[in-house]
Amino acid sequence: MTLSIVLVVSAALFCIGLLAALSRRHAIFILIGIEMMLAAANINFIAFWRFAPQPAQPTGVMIAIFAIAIAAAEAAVGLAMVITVYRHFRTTNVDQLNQLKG
Amino acid sequence: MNFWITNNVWLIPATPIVAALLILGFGKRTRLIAAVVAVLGQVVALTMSIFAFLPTLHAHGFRTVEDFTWFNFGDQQLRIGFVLDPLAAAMLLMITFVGLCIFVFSIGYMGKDKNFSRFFAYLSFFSGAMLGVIVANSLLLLFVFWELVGLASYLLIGFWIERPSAAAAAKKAFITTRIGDMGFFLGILWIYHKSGTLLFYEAGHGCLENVEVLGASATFIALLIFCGAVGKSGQFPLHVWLPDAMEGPTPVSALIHAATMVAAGVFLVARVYPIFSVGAINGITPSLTVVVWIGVVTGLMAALIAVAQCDIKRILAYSTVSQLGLMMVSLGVGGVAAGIMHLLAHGFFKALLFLGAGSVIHGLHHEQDIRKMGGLRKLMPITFATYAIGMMALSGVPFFFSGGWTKEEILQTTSHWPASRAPYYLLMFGVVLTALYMTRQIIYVFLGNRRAASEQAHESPGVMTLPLIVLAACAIALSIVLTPAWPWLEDYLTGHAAKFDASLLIQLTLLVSFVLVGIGVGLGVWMYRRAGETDPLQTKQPALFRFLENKMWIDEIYDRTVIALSALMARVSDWMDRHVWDGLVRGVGAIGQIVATLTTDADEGVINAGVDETTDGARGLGRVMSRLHSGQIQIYLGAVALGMLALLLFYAWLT
Amino acid sequence: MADSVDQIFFHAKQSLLSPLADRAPDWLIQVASSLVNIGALLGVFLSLFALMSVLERKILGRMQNRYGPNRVGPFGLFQPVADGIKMLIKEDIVPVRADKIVHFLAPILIAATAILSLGIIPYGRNMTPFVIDGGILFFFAVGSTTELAVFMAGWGSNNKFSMLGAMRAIAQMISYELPLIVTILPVVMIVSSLNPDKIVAAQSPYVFGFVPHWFVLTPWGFVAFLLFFVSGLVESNRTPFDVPEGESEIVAGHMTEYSGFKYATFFMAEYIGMFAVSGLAVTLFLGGWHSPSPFLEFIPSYVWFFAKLSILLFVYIWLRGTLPRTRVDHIMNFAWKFMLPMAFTCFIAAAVWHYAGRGLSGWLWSLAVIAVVYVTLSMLLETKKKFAPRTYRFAE
Amino acid sequence: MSTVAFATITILTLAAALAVATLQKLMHAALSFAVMFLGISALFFLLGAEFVGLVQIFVYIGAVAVLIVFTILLTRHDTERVRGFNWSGVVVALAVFAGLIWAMESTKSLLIGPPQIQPLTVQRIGELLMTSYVWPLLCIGVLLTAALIGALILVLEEKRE
Repeated sequence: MTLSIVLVVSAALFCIGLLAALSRRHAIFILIGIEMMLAAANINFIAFWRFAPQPAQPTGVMIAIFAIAIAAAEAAVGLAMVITVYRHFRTTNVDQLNQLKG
Repeated sequence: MNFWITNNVWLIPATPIVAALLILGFGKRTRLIAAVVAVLGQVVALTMSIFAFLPTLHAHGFRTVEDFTWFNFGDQQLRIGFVLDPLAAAMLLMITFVGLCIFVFSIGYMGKDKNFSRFFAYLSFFSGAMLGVIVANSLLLLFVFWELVGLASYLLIGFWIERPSAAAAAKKAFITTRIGDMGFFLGILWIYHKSGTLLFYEAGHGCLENVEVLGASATFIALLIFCGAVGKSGQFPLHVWLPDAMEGPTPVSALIHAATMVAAGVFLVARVYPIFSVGAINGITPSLTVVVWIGVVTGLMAALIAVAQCDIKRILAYSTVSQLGLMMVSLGVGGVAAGIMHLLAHGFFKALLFLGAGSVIHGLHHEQDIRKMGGLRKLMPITFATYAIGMMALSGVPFFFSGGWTKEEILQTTSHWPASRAPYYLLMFGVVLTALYMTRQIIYVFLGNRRAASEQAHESPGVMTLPLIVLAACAIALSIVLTPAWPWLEDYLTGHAAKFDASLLIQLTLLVSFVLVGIGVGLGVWMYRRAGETDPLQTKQPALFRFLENKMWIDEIYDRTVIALSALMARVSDWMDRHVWDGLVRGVGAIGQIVATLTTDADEGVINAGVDETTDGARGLGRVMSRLHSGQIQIYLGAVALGMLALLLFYAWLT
Repeated sequence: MADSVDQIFFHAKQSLLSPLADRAPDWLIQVASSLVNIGALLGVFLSLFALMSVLERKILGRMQNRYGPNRVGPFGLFQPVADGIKMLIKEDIVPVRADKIVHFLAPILIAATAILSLGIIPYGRNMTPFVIDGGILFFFAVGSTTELAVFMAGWGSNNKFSMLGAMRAIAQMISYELPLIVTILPVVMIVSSLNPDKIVAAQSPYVFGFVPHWFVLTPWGFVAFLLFFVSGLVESNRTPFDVPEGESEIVAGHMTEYSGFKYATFFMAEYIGMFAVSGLAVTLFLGGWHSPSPFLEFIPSYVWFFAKLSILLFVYIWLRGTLPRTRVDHIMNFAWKFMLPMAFTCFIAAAVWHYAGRGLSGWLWSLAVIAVVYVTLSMLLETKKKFAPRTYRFAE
Repeated sequence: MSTVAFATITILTLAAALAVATLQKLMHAALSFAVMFLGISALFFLLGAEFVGLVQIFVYIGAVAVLIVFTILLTRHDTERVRGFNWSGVVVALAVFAGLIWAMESTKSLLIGPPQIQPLTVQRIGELLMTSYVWPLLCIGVLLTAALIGALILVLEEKRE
């Protein structure tokens, strides 16, 4: 197990997240894709902390904790917006949500 | 003799703010509680101000400061604090006292308003913020309260939000003063850069105690700070908001736009006077010269405009602008004490005049045009008597009225200004004009025949006349401590012991000002003795009257220049946004789109070979065309990803 | 002698693993040790579940003036065996329109999480199955997965009653998870560790030589224990908070479409969840496996733990026999308006207790804090019997 | 041992992630999302960041996943119809992946093994949160409060006039 293999895993996860965000038509899945990308970034933070020359400050761990909190806030607000949009337009398909007017 | 309050002056601004919060907390339905809490808060603040004032009487040069660290950032400390010195103590007393009178008056004036408690909450909030400006011992803290005062003023001018004109006036006041505050803020930053502290006094380390470190930049700093004062005190060229601010309820005009807030600019200049006088030769510095000339221009211009106004409150508003100009001149020529004395006296009699006007308006069922009034002397005797006292104080009738002494003092100081004699003569002209327009107003409103609006007039209730009487008594009583024979207030402010010298009562300059007022009043009586529905000046000099009535077209000039320019800028940036930036965005989107459709086509070509190709081609083309205008989030996201790739490629090419 | 009885299970495990000790690599020993632990856990708690199911029926019967099961075996003690056989040979019905995968996975997930959360509780001296530094956090992390499992059961069944039951269950679980977690915060803060062993160790000393230093004996600890117990009651969907599966309202909630062994699994998961929450309550507030006074220490530690646990379980049964079901909106209001503020009060009271020196004055001060908040809250929440038309905010 | 564990976890995680991105049934995709986060947490455990792993399970599976399935439930009328899949996304994602891999390949310093490390205790994390990271912690608190209120206001039903 080397640093580069962990990074490759996180890169793969990041790209799958990007794929989900780009390809799915459902608004929720764009959010999920973004969450996946954030998680991939977290893996990087943890990996760089773990593989850093010792002794090191656990900054990576701290940032990961904060990132999780921020992601949670983002998910809450994002999903609330999805529900509001659905109530208004009766759809969550992002193809049909292309107007600022409503 | 030190009271406990001298070390806790922050309580004085805190009390009305707490009262405001309480009123808001009680909600809408409790009118009585709102009034009682507001007045009580003011009474407590007044009591504390008195106890803060007493110790300053006995020790000359008295000053207590309470500083503390607000927060640290890095190795920098941001310290703020509160100060109590004669200047602050006198202002505190004036503001709380006048404020109390106006609060009581408002109970009657606003009695039928449906947002009664909100009004008192705002008024209390304003009072607290204003007191905060007075006792702040740090430019930053002063600025914070300064902006809070601006906010309160905005809320109160626009109190009757259902009137479009009130909303517009509130916006105008807010934005115009903000222009000045921008300069003020820059000045604060500059002074912090130069001196490393924003405290005024801190045992020899405050920024006012080491003004020498500012060096040559002191002039610019002073001018930037003066920008703030110009905005707040309605000096030329930012005076345009003040007359419009009369859209607010009359007690507001009395409290904010006559007695206290507009005086904050003058107070500010007096507070940071050491910065203005850095490197003075004979008491002249470039910044002070600017102050003088701005004051002269403002004073004269506003007095001229006031002659041709017909709205009772607007006349008073321009008169306020003119008097503020006078105070600025006084500060500029070195008469700080004279300026502050006039400020204090002006606070009393201008509040009195505004409240009198409010009483008239209330009695006439919200009629404000003086040409429709007349003959109110019999119908509203108390209002008339008190208004006449206020008018004489403002005109500067000597001996018995506070305004007379202070004005005479200012004229005298100005006459000694070594730089030029011109301000002196111009101010003399201004005094004549003041007497003239006040005489005009009195004749129109109270004397002569009753006109249209006066038929239904009635005297105001006791809760409104009582403050008038109290303020009128003060306007007279204050003259005792202002006479040159026993210049107690001046000595109090400058820190000397007061001496009595009766010979100073009779002076040449006194005679001069007496003559000037006489000319003004006489001219007024002569011009307006037979005034009817139309103004005599209008019939004789229509062009001049129109010029003055339209406020010298300054608003229009601003409309054509400053506002037109910003509208043009807005239009240009709108055009840029529509055609340049949007085009760029669409271009980027189109690139992503092209890539996307290419891959789509390839994929479908492989999987569904042949059959659907032609239809897919047509549909793909249509899709390209339609998606170009989509505004879809995924395409933007894809563009971001492609941008990241492009960056990677760029780095690859670099290495 | 007493010591060897106390450590009998520890030594048993050691001797069981001794053939591996020298020859096998480290990871194999770890895996084997874990397997032993898991086996022991499953054995103990599954038999406890069996015992509990029959005891519950018998105790309820006694409370309601009837006999309860008494046919199978001596005193009806073999009743669970009969029940188990019945469940196993019943037909497993899966609705046609159900989402088959989700429907199948839900009982497995719910049982797995329930059993996992047992793993961090110290059952006796040196008897913690899995020592994790953040053990308490592990407990709640695993516990929060239950919500997802319940949702899967509700969604997978494709049945309106199931979905409604799942929604009710999740709504009340999320609402009570907050007080549940906030009430453990004071303990965690005072001990300054999330490790269950350290929490138990912090409760070991005796004041004046005979009063145990359990957190339940401080004002904040007592209130937190009550709140924790009530929240645990809700989390395990027991009466009086069994709205999600109240048979007179929505058949059996999210378990409506399950039958046979899957239903039994749900049933088991519920009981094991109850054991886990009670076990954690014992660990956090009741001194874990410590004896209540020094001269009773000759009784082995695990006996003490299970004695305390069974008292709590008896209270569960007792409450079920006593209280009627609560209305849904009342449960929610209670959680957000009373439980949560009180839980935060415990937190503050614990801080007060700590900074007042953890002595008598701290005891009184924290009592004062709690009393003030309690009185204020009860004044604010007094409804004066206002009956308004009910509004249902769940499931449009 | 750790290599085997790492490989297993990685395969599980990536498979679940792919399932999230491709499964047609939304509920299944959302549940794979939970599995994926379980895998990521396991990876954190393996890397020695146990606390972060537990927090991840707690937040993502206990809260975010539940939120997501609820949202799917509330917007259910729509979910069955949404079938579209945009293949251009695959290309973009693959291109980005290739770019990232190339970037890692060209960085030689990444081929290092994990050094011996002191276990990071929860207590140490707590101490750091309360000392060096207290400002970010407070900011996060404010942010979460704001998000809570904002989300509530967003989904609050508009009053029917």
